[in-house]
Amino acid sequence: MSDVAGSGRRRGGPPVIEPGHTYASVTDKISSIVLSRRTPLFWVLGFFVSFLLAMGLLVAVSYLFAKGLGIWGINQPVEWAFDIINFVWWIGIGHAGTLISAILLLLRQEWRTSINRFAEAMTLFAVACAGLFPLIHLGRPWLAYWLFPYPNTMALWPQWRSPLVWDVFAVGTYATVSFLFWFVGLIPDLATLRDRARRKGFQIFYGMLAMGWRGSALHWHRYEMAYLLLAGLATPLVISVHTVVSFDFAVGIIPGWHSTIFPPYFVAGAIYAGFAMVLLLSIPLRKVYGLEDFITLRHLQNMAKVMLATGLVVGYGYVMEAFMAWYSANPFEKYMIVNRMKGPYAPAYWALMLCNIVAPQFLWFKRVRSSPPALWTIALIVSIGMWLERFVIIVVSLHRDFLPSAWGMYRPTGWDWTTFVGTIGLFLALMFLFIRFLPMISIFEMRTLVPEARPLGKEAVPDDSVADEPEPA
Amino acid sequence: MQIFHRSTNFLSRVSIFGAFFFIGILLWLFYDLEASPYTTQQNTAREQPVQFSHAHHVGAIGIDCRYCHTSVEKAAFAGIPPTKTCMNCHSQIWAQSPYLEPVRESFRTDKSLEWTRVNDLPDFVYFDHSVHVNKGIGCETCHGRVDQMPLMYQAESLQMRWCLDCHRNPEKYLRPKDQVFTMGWTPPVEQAVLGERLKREYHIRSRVVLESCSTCHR
Amino acid sequence: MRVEEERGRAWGLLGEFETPDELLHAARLARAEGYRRMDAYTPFPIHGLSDAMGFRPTKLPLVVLAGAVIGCVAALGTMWFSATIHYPINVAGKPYASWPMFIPITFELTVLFAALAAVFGMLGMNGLPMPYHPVFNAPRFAFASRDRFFLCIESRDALFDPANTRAFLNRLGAREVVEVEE
Amino acid sequence: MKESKVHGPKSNVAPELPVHPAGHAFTPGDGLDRRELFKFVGASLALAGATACTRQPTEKIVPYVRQPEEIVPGKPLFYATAMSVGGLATGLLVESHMGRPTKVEGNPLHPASLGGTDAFAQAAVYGLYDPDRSQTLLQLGEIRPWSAFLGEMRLVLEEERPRRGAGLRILTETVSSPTLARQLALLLAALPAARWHQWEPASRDNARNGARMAFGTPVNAIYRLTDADVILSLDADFLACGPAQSRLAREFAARRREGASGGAMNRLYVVESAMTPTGARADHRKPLKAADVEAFARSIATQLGVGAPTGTAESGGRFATDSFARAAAADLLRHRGRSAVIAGDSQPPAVHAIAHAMNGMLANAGRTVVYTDPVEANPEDQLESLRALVADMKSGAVSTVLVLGGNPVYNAPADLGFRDAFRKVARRVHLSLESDETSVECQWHVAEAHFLESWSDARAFDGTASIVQPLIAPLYGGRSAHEVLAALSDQPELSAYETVRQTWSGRLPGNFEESWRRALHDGLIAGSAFPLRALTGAALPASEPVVSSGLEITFRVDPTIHDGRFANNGWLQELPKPVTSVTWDNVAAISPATAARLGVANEDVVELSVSGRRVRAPVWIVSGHPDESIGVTLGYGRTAAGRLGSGAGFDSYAIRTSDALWRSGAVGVRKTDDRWRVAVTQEHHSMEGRHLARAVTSDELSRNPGVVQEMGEAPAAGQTLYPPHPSHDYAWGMAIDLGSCVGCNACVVACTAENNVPIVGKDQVLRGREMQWLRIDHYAEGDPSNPRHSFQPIPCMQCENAPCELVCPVGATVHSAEGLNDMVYNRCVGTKYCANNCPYKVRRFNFFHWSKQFRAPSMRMLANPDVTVRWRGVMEKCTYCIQRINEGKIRAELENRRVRDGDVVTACQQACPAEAIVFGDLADPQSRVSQRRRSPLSYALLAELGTRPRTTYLAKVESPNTHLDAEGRA
Repeated sequence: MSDVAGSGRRRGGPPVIEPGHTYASVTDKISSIVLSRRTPLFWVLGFFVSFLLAMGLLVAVSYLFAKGLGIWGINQPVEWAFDIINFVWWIGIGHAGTLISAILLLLRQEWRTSINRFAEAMTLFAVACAGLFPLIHLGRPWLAYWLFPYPNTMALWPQWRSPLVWDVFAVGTYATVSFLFWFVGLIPDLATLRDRARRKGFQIFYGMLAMGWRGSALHWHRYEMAYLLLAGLATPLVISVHTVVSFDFAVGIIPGWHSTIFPPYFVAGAIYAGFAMVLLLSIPLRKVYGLEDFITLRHLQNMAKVMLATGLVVGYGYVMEAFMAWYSANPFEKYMIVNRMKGPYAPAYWALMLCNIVAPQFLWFKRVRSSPPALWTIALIVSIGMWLERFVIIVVSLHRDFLPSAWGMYRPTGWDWTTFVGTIGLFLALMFLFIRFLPMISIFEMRTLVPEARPLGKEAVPDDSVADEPEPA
Repeated sequence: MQIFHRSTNFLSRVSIFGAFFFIGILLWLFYDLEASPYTTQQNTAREQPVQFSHAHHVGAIGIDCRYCHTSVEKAAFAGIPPTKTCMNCHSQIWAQSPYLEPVRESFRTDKSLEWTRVNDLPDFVYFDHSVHVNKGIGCETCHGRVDQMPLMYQAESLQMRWCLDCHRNPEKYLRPKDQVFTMGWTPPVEQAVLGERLKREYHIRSRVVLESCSTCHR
Repeated sequence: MRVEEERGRAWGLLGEFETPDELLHAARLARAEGYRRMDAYTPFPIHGLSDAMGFRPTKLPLVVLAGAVIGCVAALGTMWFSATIHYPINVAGKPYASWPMFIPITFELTVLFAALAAVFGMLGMNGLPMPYHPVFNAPRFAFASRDRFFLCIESRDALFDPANTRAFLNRLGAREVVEVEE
Repeated sequence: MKESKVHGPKSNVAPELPVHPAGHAFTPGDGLDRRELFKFVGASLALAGATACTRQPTEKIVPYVRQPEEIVPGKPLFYATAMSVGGLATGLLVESHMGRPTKVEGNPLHPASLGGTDAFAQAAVYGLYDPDRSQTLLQLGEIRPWSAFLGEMRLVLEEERPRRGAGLRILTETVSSPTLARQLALLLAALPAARWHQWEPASRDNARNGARMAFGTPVNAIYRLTDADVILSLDADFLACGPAQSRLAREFAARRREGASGGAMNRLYVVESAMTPTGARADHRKPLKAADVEAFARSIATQLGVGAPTGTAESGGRFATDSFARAAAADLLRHRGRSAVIAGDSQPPAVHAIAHAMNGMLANAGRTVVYTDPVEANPEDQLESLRALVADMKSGAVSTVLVLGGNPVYNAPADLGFRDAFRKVARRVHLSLESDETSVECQWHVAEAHFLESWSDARAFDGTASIVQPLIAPLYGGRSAHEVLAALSDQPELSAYETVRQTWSGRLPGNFEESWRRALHDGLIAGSAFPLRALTGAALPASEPVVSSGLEITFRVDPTIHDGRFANNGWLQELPKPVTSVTWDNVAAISPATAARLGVANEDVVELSVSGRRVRAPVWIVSGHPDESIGVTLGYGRTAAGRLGSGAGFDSYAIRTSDALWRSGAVGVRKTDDRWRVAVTQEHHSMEGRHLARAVTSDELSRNPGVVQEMGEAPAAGQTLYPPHPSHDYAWGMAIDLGSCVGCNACVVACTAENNVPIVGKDQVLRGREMQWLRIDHYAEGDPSNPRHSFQPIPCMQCENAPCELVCPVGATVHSAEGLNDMVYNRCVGTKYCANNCPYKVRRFNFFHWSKQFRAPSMRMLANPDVTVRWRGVMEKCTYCIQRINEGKIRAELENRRVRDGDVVTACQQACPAEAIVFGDLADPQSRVSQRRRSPLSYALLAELGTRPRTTYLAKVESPNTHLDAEGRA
């Protein structure tokens, strides 16, 4: 049996929920954001802006399909650039959600409760943005379905040894499982909204989504098992996804790609970026919707600690890359690292070091960890840093590889930027819709954090005869 | 309070299963469409400037394929006969037939007849008649019973998996070289046995070679 | 609403409690009393309630295992068949059956099928979706998704008797006992 | 020079809009087609679209009415003909598909070709189908029928007869065609007062005058490098430029290979005023200002003891102590009779005379250097000839001028004022392929027939005559010079065919019809080469050694568009120039030191001024270029060349004056703040200490035969976890000898022509999207003022363990049973992963729908029907000419035999004049490629990666003079 009904253990530091809350107050406060409270101006403006950006994406992609990849800055030798950078960046961001929900669940970290819901939503939208790129980066996107095995008149199959095919399955699975995980978590809260909603339309809307959930003990019984199993499945999945993404490079032979350290350090980087994004979103949200007593300093501090830890792992990764380049005594590897440090793209490399290694060091100080503005700034820097990391890995490795005669430079075009910014717009737009129409904090799990949810001492249960499992009507 | 009616329980489940089912059907339809004669344009006679009947010329009169398709043994392209070839006979026979007016006109005006391609492969596929014919693949194997076609039509799907079927096990289709141009030929002995023998005799390349992409694509 | 016309025989009696502990207590006693066809409705899963209601451990894990196995076999099978039997092609000089490179997809599909099995298995076993259910007819049942805890003894139960059962529930300390129409 | 446009992130906002006119034609930037948009969006959103796509559109078959019996549909035919550049011919065999020429090959029987070709010949078909060719006969812009022109000519005759042609002038380029010469002679006989002038901006006046100086008669020198152990080039780029380049390259390379395999290696000394392929191949090279070459030559002559220099006592003084000169002189003396001194056409007559004197002194004359009468029909001094014409035109004595080919208005010396004088002529007629700068100055423009469209004849460097036979009827009813001249004769309607036959009717041995057919078949007239002339005792000319002080500017013909005549040839415009890899532009080449002194960097625009004439040119720093010297090439900055040629580069003719055709010491340079983006295909010329293009000296090799292998670490054959896949029947492979390659680029154009490779325009080259499947890498190592150069042709390596294959998600690039790395365009979805993972970066991606260029009606005829035309969004690369392999295999199958060595020849191999490339079956130990693989010089590029390439290289072997260090300085 899981710990959703939280065992009574408490840690030092601020509480995970401010005192004075009851089931009712928790329920009403969170559901009111969706149901009763009037939409804040912040939401309207925010949504409008991000929607415009998303439209920009639509234009950019349509033009791309009409004209061809030539509208981007890619060339020989840099045949991958913004497309794959953004793909990896978004996928990385998409890791926090499932990680928080699944791994922290298994680790019985009850502070996850108030942030897992929108972290998962964030995951879904990030993965959606990420999934866009492998499709549009194709020269002939309308043939993307050739990457799937299906009976065809050519008697052909995908080429199973290609990391790109692995990607299709890894990202596809990850998206599906994350969605299921998120939706299953939502069901009881949808029921809550159904029961709170006053307007018929909302009742039906939430009613249909809730699928008739009625909080039956027997349902909870199986529900918790399913949730637990999902968590158990999602945990290795999270690890695997970015591992597979890292194979895109590790399987290649390009200096700067062909490296065994990639899987672990990509995963760490993903968690790093993910938590940065969660902070980036949660800090303003708790302020605007006055959720400080649900998303407390305790949460911010813990996330800061996770960032610090993963940040150090990533830093170790960078150092090892340089070390191995020297230790391998391979001229190509050596040149690769020298080129990163001194080559035409050196600024990107040093900016990356600044963002991902120096910036997080401030998190050692409790004062920084407990100051939302400081945390937010650092989170922002780290997000940029993680994008730069992918730029360095992809563009800087490709633009100078084995034959100096084939070396070249890469310059992004306006369309590259439009597409990138467009996905950010899409991501935010979806995020805004989510916080407006769905409970951004898991209500039923918050209820379990309310003090009186903790059962008094366990009296012996009369365990004489176990009845047959009753049939659901 | 009760929001939904009893029936919605049934409806909701049906709709969920229905959705999966529907998608499945749809995919299957797409697949079927791609393999269908609609896509392959199989078994449909084309509009031609002259109602030329292979059934008559090959089946009834018994003209050899090579009389018109002269380069079939020498080149990739089997060759479409020049108007001259038609006139060899038709300046005497049916010399006045209105059906043949387009032919005579072409001969008078030196303007070519414009035939519509019947067996047409995509431009990225390079099929060579000469090597197939010389290795014991009969015309009939791909073009069907031309001697029974009043109007020419495409007998096979000409899709890649169809080509591969033969490239993977040619012994199923090989025939003696002297029977290549025969219509309605039936193997005197077990085709499997004969095929194996001819495969050795004609030095038919191994499956891996015939299956290699560059065998047909350039 | 429609409920009005459909006054038929009762579905069961619904007792309302204020705290999880009261509900747990009530559940245990009801079970001890011999009631079997009953169910509790709570705003969140309550530790120990399953034992109190005497539920068996669920079979869901088996379903998930089945899903996992299917996914694993399907993935490996497809790749192995297509790469070695149906159209073996020399790719980068690697063997036709390059099993190490088949691992990632096999793993992913295993997880995928298992996860689908878990979710749809759970929904299936719970008979969801079920937008209509008699208990929704109870006027205060909406609080089951807020801060109230209900115990419903169904009329199907052998021991069920409108009067006695109602009295029994009251004895258990239910704030209110209502009859749930079918 | 037009306003320069700098690319950068900011100008990239709408990158698909071409910036350079060259961009227009082919980057699909011509507006966004709405239907197209919907098509793609639709198709991409609904995959059903893709399903429907697989339905074949209805196609028509149009058979002959009466089929010529030599034509077998689908089988190409080859016809022999000849192409002339600068008046001298190279014999060719042209492939014709159903009556349309698609590919040019060298004619093995022809002395100037021996089977090899140069880039110009390879690109000839593009010139034929160029959509910008002029297509009509125009009078003052009005389309007129040929009869109208005949009428006009009749008028001319009526006018001129009374005054015996005093008002008639005919201006041609260098003429070697016996027929044209005969026609002109007849005309001049009829109208004795008429004059025939010749002008060609890259004429060989210097060589002819040099010969006059030395022997008193303008003889024609022919070099036989097969017998030359030591070669001294005095600013002569004989390997990659000139009428005999293919032959000389072949002879030179043969000796290099001989030397590399233990035989006697020849040694090449080069002093030159620019960085040329010949210089790059030198064992010892000395960059020298053009002005100093004469002094240098004299000092060597002195050391050889050539006749006591008359007049100036201190001649040769300046280089008397130069170690290079001493070593070279000593070496030449050591190889009397087995050496050759070659002077460059851009050097003044004196240098040629000195070279003749040296060759005479060294007893090379008659051995490695032989002399014949001039091949040109009229070996006059063309500059003087043009001067005379201009003078006559100025004086108003000329009433009619016929310009038969050539483009004098554009390329006459700037100081002659040709244009103005030309305008004074009442009746101006121009015959040319395109309506160019001269055409727009003429009332009459006659569309010329391309040499593949018309009958003619021409002589090769040694006098061998060839019949130029057409492969296709004139596409636009063009006319040849023969027909134009016929119009002035008493048989105005006489066809070119008849005219040519008349020329030879008396002169062919035996039965005319037979020997005529033979001549057509062989592509040359047997025994028509000029007899050798025994000449000795060349006089060393007295001359005042030029004092070279300060900056000089040198002019030379452009390596890819020659004197400008190929300016609108896309293949040649996009062809990277040897050494610099510049495309679509000419540049002002300067040495690093001079650049530092002038404070200029690459792409800075400088204003060059020669005696008051100015032109703005982009600087390009070339290591190995002599200091204090600016090198520019001719042929660019054209205004009426067509969509591709107009506006490309700057017009160096604008500062080329009659007194300084090839060099001027009076040049001024002013740095402007403009920049001009120069599109290069190779940005980095250092090997970074990696052993890519390997070179060893013959001594190193003899000391340690394994030296080449030891440079890299190639994994042993068995060194793999996986059992190797057996290769069935054949194992195709290629071996490229770096010791033979002279970097002439013929192979690159050949590949482009054979494989339907599109051109992309300057803008796209700037973005690094050039499409050539085969590239020639150039590396310069060591002292930037005079580095050691190497060329390395890079086709697809066809790796046995191909990294590209592993990462393709759809299996669009996989291995064939014969070990080829197949690229299946129709399966490619365009992830570009393969290109990223290719360590040799030989893969090319269709970023736009470039093959649209093959949709132009004429261009459609250019495409090779045996090769798929690739479409947008797919990857492509070198296939080892799979179409040729399959053709060869099928031929073998039909004859029930295996493919024999030499049956399959790749396009690059066939074009290569130096025989650097060998292709064949590695499974056959006797094949030439197998033999090359067994050589101790054989190595695989980046073998340490374990890709096991099927393309391997033979390291270059150099034979430096031990008295000099490798860089050729002391």
